[in-house]
Amino acid sequence: MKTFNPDAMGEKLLRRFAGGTSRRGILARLGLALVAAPVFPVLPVSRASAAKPDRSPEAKTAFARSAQSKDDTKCDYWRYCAIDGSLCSCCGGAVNRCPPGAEHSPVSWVGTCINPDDGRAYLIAYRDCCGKAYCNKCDCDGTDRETQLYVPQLNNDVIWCFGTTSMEYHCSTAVLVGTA
Amino acid sequence: MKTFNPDAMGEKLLRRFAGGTSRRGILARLGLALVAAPVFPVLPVSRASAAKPDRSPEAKTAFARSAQSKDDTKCDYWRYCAIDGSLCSCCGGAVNRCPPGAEHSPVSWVGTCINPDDGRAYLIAYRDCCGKAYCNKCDCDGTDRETQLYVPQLNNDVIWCFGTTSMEYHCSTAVLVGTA
Amino acid sequence: MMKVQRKSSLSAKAKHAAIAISALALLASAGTARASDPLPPDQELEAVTLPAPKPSWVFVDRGFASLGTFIYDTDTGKLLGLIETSDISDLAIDPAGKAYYVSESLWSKGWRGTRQDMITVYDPATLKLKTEIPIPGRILIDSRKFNFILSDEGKTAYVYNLDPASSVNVVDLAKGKFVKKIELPGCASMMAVTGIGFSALCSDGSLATVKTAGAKPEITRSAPFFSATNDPIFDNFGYDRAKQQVVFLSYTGQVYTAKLGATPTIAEPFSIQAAAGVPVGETKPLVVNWYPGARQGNAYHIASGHLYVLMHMGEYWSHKAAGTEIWDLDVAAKKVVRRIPLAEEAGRIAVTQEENAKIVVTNDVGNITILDAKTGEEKFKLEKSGSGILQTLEP
Amino acid sequence: MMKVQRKSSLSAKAKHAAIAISALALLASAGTARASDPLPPDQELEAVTLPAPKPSWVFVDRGFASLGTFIYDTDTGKLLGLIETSDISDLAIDPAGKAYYVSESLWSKGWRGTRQDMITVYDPATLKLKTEIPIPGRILIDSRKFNFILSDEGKTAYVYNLDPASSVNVVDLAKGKFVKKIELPGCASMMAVTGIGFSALCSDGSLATVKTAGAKPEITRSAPFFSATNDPIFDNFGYDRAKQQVVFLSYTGQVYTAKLGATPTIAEPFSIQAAAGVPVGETKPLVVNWYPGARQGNAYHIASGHLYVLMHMGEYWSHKAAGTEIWDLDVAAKKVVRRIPLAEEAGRIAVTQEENAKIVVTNDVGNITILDAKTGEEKFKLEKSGSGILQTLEP
Repeated sequence: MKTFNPDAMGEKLLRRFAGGTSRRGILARLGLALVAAPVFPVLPVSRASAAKPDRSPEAKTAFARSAQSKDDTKCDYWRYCAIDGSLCSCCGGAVNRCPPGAEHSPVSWVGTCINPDDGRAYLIAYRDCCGKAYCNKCDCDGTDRETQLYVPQLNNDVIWCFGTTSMEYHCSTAVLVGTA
Repeated sequence: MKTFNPDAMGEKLLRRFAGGTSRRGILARLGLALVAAPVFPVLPVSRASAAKPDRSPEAKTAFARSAQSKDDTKCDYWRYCAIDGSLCSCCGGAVNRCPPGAEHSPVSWVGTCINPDDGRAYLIAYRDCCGKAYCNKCDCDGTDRETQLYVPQLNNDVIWCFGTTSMEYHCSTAVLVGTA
Repeated sequence: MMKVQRKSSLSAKAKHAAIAISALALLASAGTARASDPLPPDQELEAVTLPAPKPSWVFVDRGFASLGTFIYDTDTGKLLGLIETSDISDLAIDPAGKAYYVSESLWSKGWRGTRQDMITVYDPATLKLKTEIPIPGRILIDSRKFNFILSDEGKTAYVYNLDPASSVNVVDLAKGKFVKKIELPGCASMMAVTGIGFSALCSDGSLATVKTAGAKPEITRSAPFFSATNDPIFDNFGYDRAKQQVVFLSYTGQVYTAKLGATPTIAEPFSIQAAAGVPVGETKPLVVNWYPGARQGNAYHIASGHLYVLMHMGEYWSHKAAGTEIWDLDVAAKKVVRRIPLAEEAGRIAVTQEENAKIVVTNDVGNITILDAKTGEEKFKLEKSGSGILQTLEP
Repeated sequence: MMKVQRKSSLSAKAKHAAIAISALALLASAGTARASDPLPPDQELEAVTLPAPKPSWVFVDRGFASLGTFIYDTDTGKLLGLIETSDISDLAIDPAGKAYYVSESLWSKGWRGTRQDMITVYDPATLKLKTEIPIPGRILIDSRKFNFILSDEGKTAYVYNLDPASSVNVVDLAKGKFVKKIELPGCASMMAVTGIGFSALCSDGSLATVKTAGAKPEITRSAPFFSATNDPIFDNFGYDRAKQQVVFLSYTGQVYTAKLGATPTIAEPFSIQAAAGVPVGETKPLVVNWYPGARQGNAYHIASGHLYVLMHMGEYWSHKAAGTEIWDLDVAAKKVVRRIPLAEEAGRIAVTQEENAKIVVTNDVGNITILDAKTGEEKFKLEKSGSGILQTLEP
């Protein structure tokens, strides 16, 4: 049974998104977190990511069974299986892009969602857009495999505005990282 | 026809409420306002305050005709004929008293309201309670003889938190000053 | 992210689970359909940027104790972005579309600490903060159109102040500097007067005109032409900056037009009710009639000279009551040419300055309705979007 | 004062004017009744003051992006006042009732400027600010009970931080000073442990215990006893400070009790569903069953050892779904002794620590319902009062 390591994934995300010198502070601190946390959890998403994954409806969550891939301004859009907050796609941004004036957080919490078109499981980074007042449009709360504060990368209540100029929460994006 | 001078009344209010040294700044500034404003208006409340006032229902506003004197947590309580905001009586205070932690503004806008029990017209000072977040309970908006911004003492939209430590608006009281 | 007033969508989902499960046989085939290659990862994208402000846009303040002003396009009903207007701030739009200006008061620790008054300047493309211009004060009141105005093609700003003496702070926007304070006793609600300074409505029923250029400002007043306490003029009115023409409306429904200048001229008023063929509005109680009202109760379409007015049935002193109809007044013809009944009563109204104008109305719970101004036809309805002041781009 | 979401009472009034007028004959006699002397002017009164916090009080945070925490008395349903908790702050109540502590993060210019983290201290009688204790940081998340806790009879505060490394800031409240920061990798949600420091739940399924006294804090961990990702324990739980006894609840409904100390002991869990005679909760999809859930989904009555749990019908991973029933679990007896169906589904629950306890539940639009814990009878319903965290006074 293959297991999913959100820490390793966190590092991957950081490498992709957090380049540049301005975010060195946050990287340093995150580095500390990763090094200092030998007991970070593994998430059993084997149903979705094993070599022969069982993607039958019987293995899917209620969210995955009713998810759609057409309208990313609706809560049941497939990438939103573990999102919590206002959809940036309703706030002047896009599913993976911040509205004008907002800043994309370099780090995020994550989810593993199943695309109804290809049946595959994908890793989604829910990167908050920060530095503007709460958008309060299209509020969604997907909770697939969402856990509690002691696993912050898998908790969708934390304000994930680290390394941004302002920590004010505006909305959340759902960035496709890759297959899970 | 006797006319009502809200400026003179303003001074009276100040004398009553604004004693003490801590509010000298506001008094000085208000003094300026009163001196520098020779054209401040007179309010024609003669129906209510003339020697032989006509207090018949035919002379009363819609508010006055349906006002009650029993429950000061309702918008139709007689003193609220020109109030705008949350009633302090619903926020832990009283009709004429601030909730815990709030500060009574020494100055205010005013209204002239008719008490249904004695049929008399009274001058009411709508003194805001300040320094706490907006209470947002029992929001009322009486508009009897309420006018526009160029007559600020008779406008109920202004935040009347002058001379208080914080100008944050919490709720409004309706202080009985005397007969109009 | 936790937030208030969310629909319990998840819980509803849970309830429908049983139904979903019974439909599994149908879903099964779709669930196993599979493309050969997985979806590619998203590229890193910068935040969306905006074009220069357009006449079709409406700027919707979210309301008292709410933060921000939404930008909607009335052509599409789409939300384009949010300008960071703080609570009880005022927004002004550079006429050339080069900046959004927010006149605001911030405390250093939320509701407490040191007060900081400023004009904050935002880039219209990125909506990022460009600079802050400190000012010595401003009035605290829910926003109105005429407490923060621009003049001289956007080079000068006038900021109204009440502390509680009334004054105007003059700001040089080109240099990013506060210039001076002008005492303005007993007057408020400013209109820019080209080459002169500004005019304002006064409590003695006059129009004051302030020449700002000299070392000492000169204030002159017109003869009183309205009663500030008996039949006040709404401090929201129509203004044609190019023609220096104002359209005022009073509580009873009197319509005044004025041509501004060093010596303004004010025309004889007429009754909007008479212009619609209904009885003229009166100040005495017990008379139920059509009255103008609401918090932002009229909007002026400059090119056509039409004033759109929120009207309601009531008695006098109901001037804040929400409108149940929009009356389309041809000001020059003194004729109400159309009455548009509203499905939901409206507290605010604005009109886009396009040739094919759209009317925007909102109510107290923040529902926005966009109507075709010519036909009254409803084009969009946007729920819980903002209950504060509405603005459109004006020439 | 303008505000959002006001009922258009005035407009309704205007509509009823015609009716009012037709009733004038009746009103006329009452209108002319007159006392001989006019009412005396009001005396100047200081703001209301409060007694020390009472077990019958409930503290209701107004919710995300809303300011303040209302104090309601569950005996009367009355609103007593508002504590100035800023957005995403945490409130802690001094066990002796001598202070309210707000752990908060404020920026110097609203949403921008310099970040300032602090514990702000309020006088419980006047609700006036007493002092501010600067701290080096704290987590930003909508408030939870166990991110800001008091220990040593209120002399010490522990403030959880995530930046995004996790740590705990230790504050000496008696001296009004930040003491030190303790790194706490992979753990969160603190419980004060008398004479030791605190314990916290960890991502490896263990309970960490931190001895704070020494120069270098000592962190020990229990053997893992739950799965943080497969069947997480809710980070809201019951805690008996005096007995150092915790009651944990997991997503599937497993109930764990633990006795804290230098070496905590954790009892074998049992199923709340089994305790109610329904099928045990499972982690696999497609099984519709009763599950615990909601944002603040359980409340512990310390004296009786009863846990009140918001339950809903759904599938696994519906752990944030609002509750449709309250299950009253006698923890020692491992028995659900009562199931209280709710008229409105609830997102949060609290219980007063009185002998005749009251249950308080709220939903996402902020409606508060106060129930008798013994009978389930509804005592008060308070509309739009708060959707954020609920707290009661705990011994």
